[in-house]
Amino acid sequence: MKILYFAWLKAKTGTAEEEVSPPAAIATIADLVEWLKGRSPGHADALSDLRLIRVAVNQDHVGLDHPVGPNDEVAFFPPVTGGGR
Amino acid sequence: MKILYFAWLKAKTGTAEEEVSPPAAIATIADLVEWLKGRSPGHADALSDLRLIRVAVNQDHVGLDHPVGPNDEVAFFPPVTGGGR
Amino acid sequence: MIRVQAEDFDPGAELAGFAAGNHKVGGICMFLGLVRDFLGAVPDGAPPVTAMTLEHYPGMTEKQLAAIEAQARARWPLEEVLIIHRFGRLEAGDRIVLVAAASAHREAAFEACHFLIDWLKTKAPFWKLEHAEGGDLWVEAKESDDLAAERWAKKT
Amino acid sequence: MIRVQAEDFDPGAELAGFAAGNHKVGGICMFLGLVRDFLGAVPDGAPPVTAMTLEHYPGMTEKQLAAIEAQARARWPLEEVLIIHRFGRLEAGDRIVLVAAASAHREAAFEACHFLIDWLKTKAPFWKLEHAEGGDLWVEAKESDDLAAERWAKKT
Repeated sequence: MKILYFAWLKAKTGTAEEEVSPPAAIATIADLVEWLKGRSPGHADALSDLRLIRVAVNQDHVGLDHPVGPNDEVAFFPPVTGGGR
Repeated sequence: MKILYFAWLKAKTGTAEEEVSPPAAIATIADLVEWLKGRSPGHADALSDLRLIRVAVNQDHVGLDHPVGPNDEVAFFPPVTGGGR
Repeated sequence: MIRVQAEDFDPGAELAGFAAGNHKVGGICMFLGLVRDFLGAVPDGAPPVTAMTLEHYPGMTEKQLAAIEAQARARWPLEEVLIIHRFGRLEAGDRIVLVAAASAHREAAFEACHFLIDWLKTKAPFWKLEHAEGGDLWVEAKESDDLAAERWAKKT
Repeated sequence: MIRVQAEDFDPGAELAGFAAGNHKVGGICMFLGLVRDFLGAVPDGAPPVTAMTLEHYPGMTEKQLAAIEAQARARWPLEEVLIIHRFGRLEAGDRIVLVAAASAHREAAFEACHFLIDWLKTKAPFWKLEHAEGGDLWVEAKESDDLAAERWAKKT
């Protein structure tokens, strides 16, 4: 499973992209977040407040109850701020 | 008093612009319309249905009860159709 | 700025020059109105329209457009406003009108631009005469244009 | 058409080429978003912002913008759609984004263009990092942008 971090999540985790192999019990984004928090204090910090975080699976926006599998690309990022003012 | 006609009112009256001197009793646009209808059958035809006509006094849109005086420029025209689609 | 003219204009050049160098501008909204292909706009059996002529009321046009610009500036915090409207003979694909509004904020730019074109269509003294093989016909005003303009009146 | 690029673009040339020669088009609505002067955007006492960097998620950006274009085309009868969004370092006055919609009718062009920019701002994975003398700060999403996007969701 490929994990991507953007904006301040990249700074806090110290990682832009990592390949992980969570146990089979990790079935949803919510499960995955809890599991990823164990990887480092930076991960725990970055993922501590789920209200500040948005998630995409295979480049589509999803909710915390979305399923995840070994071949998925999962991205964590803050709410987007593109466009003009 | 200067009277202007645009679009199909110009065709029906046969006039783009005319100088008129209505009697002092002609105090409003509604009075003026009735008076102008006596100028020719074309005028009577052009001004017969007030629902189809808009009026400007001194280049501002006005209603039928708007006052008119000797020095006014009064224009009659159909509802406007500028702009794109 | 208001321009009423028979000549064509270059929308790319207008956009390139519009609000250029004004760093208070965060958003520009621009609307360009064109003469659409007349095919399909004609009732069954009627001769096809080949061109149109836009008549206007010189003097009143500029006065009404200036009033519309002033209204827009009073309602939204605008940095720049541009209205260009052509008159005279026009054919399919020809440009008719360009309106643009620049503001610090995109919502103001959008709303002001939309307001400008909606009000222009019911306040500016232009009339379209369509030319067809069988003769000429004055285009009638659309109720939808009145409704579009009223929408803004209600918001005040 | 979707373009995501670091390079600047020429809005005048884009408008000049947009829907050119398509005589079904009666109206084009275009929005251009610029980097506004940072003065005044900074709280009292904070160091002035000098520039920003737009980070994005390559691949997802294109996918989301294409989905937004498809949504707009499904909702309005559009002849042409254009979205250009830059990423990388930008300074005051720089162009960020251009969206445009062409339709037979002006209302469709306006609504689709407005929808495109509103949805882009809440769906396309871009993040602004502002650079100031004291350090860098990630710009937080605005609730007003969420509300602007929701407005379109309610209409379906």
